[in-house]
Amino acid sequence: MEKLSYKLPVFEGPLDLLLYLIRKNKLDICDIQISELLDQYMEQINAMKEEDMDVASEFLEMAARLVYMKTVSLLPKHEEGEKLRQELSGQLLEYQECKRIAELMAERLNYDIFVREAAEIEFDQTYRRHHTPMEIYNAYYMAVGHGKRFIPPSPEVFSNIVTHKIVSVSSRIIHVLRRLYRTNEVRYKELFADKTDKSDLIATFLAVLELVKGKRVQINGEKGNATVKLICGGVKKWRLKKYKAQ
Amino acid sequence: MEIKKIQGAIEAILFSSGDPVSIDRIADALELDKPTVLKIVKNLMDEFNREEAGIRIVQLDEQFQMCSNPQYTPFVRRILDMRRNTPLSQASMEVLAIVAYNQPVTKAFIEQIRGVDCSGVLGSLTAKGLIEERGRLELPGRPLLYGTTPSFLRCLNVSSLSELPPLEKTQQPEEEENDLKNVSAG
Amino acid sequence: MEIKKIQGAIEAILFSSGDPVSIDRIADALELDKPTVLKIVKNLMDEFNREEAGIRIVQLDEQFQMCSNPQYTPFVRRILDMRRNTPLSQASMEVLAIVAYNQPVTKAFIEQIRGVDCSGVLGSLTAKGLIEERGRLELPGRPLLYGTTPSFLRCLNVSSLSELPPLEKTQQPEEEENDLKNVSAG
Repeated sequence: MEKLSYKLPVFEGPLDLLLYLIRKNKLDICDIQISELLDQYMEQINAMKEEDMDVASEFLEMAARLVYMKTVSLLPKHEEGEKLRQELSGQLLEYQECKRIAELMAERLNYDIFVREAAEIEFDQTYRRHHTPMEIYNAYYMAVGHGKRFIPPSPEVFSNIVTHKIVSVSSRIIHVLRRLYRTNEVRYKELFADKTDKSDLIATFLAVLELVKGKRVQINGEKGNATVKLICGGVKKWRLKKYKAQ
Repeated sequence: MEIKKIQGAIEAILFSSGDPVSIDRIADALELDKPTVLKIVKNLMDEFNREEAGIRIVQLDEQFQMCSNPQYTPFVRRILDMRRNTPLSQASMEVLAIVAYNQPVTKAFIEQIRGVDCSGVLGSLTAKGLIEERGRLELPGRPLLYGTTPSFLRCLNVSSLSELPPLEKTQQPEEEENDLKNVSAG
Repeated sequence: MEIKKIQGAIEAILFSSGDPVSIDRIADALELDKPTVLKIVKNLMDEFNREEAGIRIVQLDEQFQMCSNPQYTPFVRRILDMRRNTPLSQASMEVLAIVAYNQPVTKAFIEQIRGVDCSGVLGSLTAKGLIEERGRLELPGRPLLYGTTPSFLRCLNVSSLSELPPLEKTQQPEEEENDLKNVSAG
């Protein structure tokens, strides 16, 4: 998606801003006075301070570069400073030309000519050419590259944000009852032993509460020693009749 | 507006619309009365509908439509047919490869690898019968999953996916990823 | 086949295809040689492209396409009930200009010239059919390359890239600039 943050008042980026300042102050693009430009640039940056950080970062990067250029230009040896200045001039000239062409093209671009959709002739569009498995293999490496850099993050990264498994309380009621039909009584803790997922645990807990409320089970003891006991004991018939299907 | 311009405008309208256009709508758009428009359209039809013409204007009740002359359909068919049989583009190949090695996959997964939108490519690969939809992922938005088809195997002249060259270890989606993919796809 | 019929067939082909069609394909479909077809297409263009015509035939490199005459766009838009296409943003135009003059080109190269990120712009220009992927550069990371499409030429009303406004002398790609292209693309 196009970053809305680019809708800065006038400038497409730091180079755009620099060109603006150069034009405004009638500076020579090929012989930039760095300290003068830097002051003006910082002035603009300060004016834009309330703007989006993301945009600012690109502008700040340029600010840092200008500061560095200024520092270097203060050194007795001028070679590096000169080189950096030429580099910036070159970049600005290049961007200026890009803007000029873009404007020329914008005048000519007619994005409103109509063309037709292809006629709807019923075709079997099935692909009939043949390829070798190696082509697929190579295409995969083309897409992925050789490093792991391009492998997307594992879905696990997103699991906290996007997955929430919903466990129904009724499924856990069945689970609890099944356990009790075998033994009639079970340690409270054991009901939770097979699950670690949070929604499983909560659903199991709610299931036990429901069963207590429905007077199907009874809880004895406390803390770690608590047990859950089936109230209508000998419920083999239940198992056979009602819950067989499950 | 002079007659020639009105004719041109009607030509452009019928050409661009594709569907039949009623005389009323044309009259509205050109801000002219219906009888005038009707007369000009009729003239236009006379001009167009010569026997050898490639484009014809047909009348359907009160509507008009531009269509190609049926006598040239065999040629048109050949052209459109050739287009269909063009080799896969590189973008298509890459998307196909990603689907083949990671199926079932979502569009988002493919786009993450390639770094660019791939809706168009997925559509054309589906139309070509090389990939197909494979249900949806149980995640917000319920994204579609894609996998390869038997046609894909035929195209590669292999009998199963296991005959694809194995990926190097580092390229294989990790175990946990696979597990998760299955879990979340369930 | 007589000339009139060949003309009609080409008309029908261009009309029905919608997309640009290359002279090779037309020649293939009609089983004629390329120079003959080219001559007939050029004649057809002369016939069609009168000032007031509603339908035009445009040449885009080696391809030909039928499109509506832009002077009637307001009427067509009324009929199709379409809003004006929003003009491309300055950012889009700049990216388009860089792609047009330097193609095939990587995202990194474009960003180097403009000094700002342009993923979004590249995506929207691709979606609008003005630029397209052109394979990858054989450098680490295998960056995608972009180039302009025939639609781009049509929208600029030129038939080849050579008709684009010339760059200013000082800006003609120099040796070092080319080097830079490769370096920054990495």
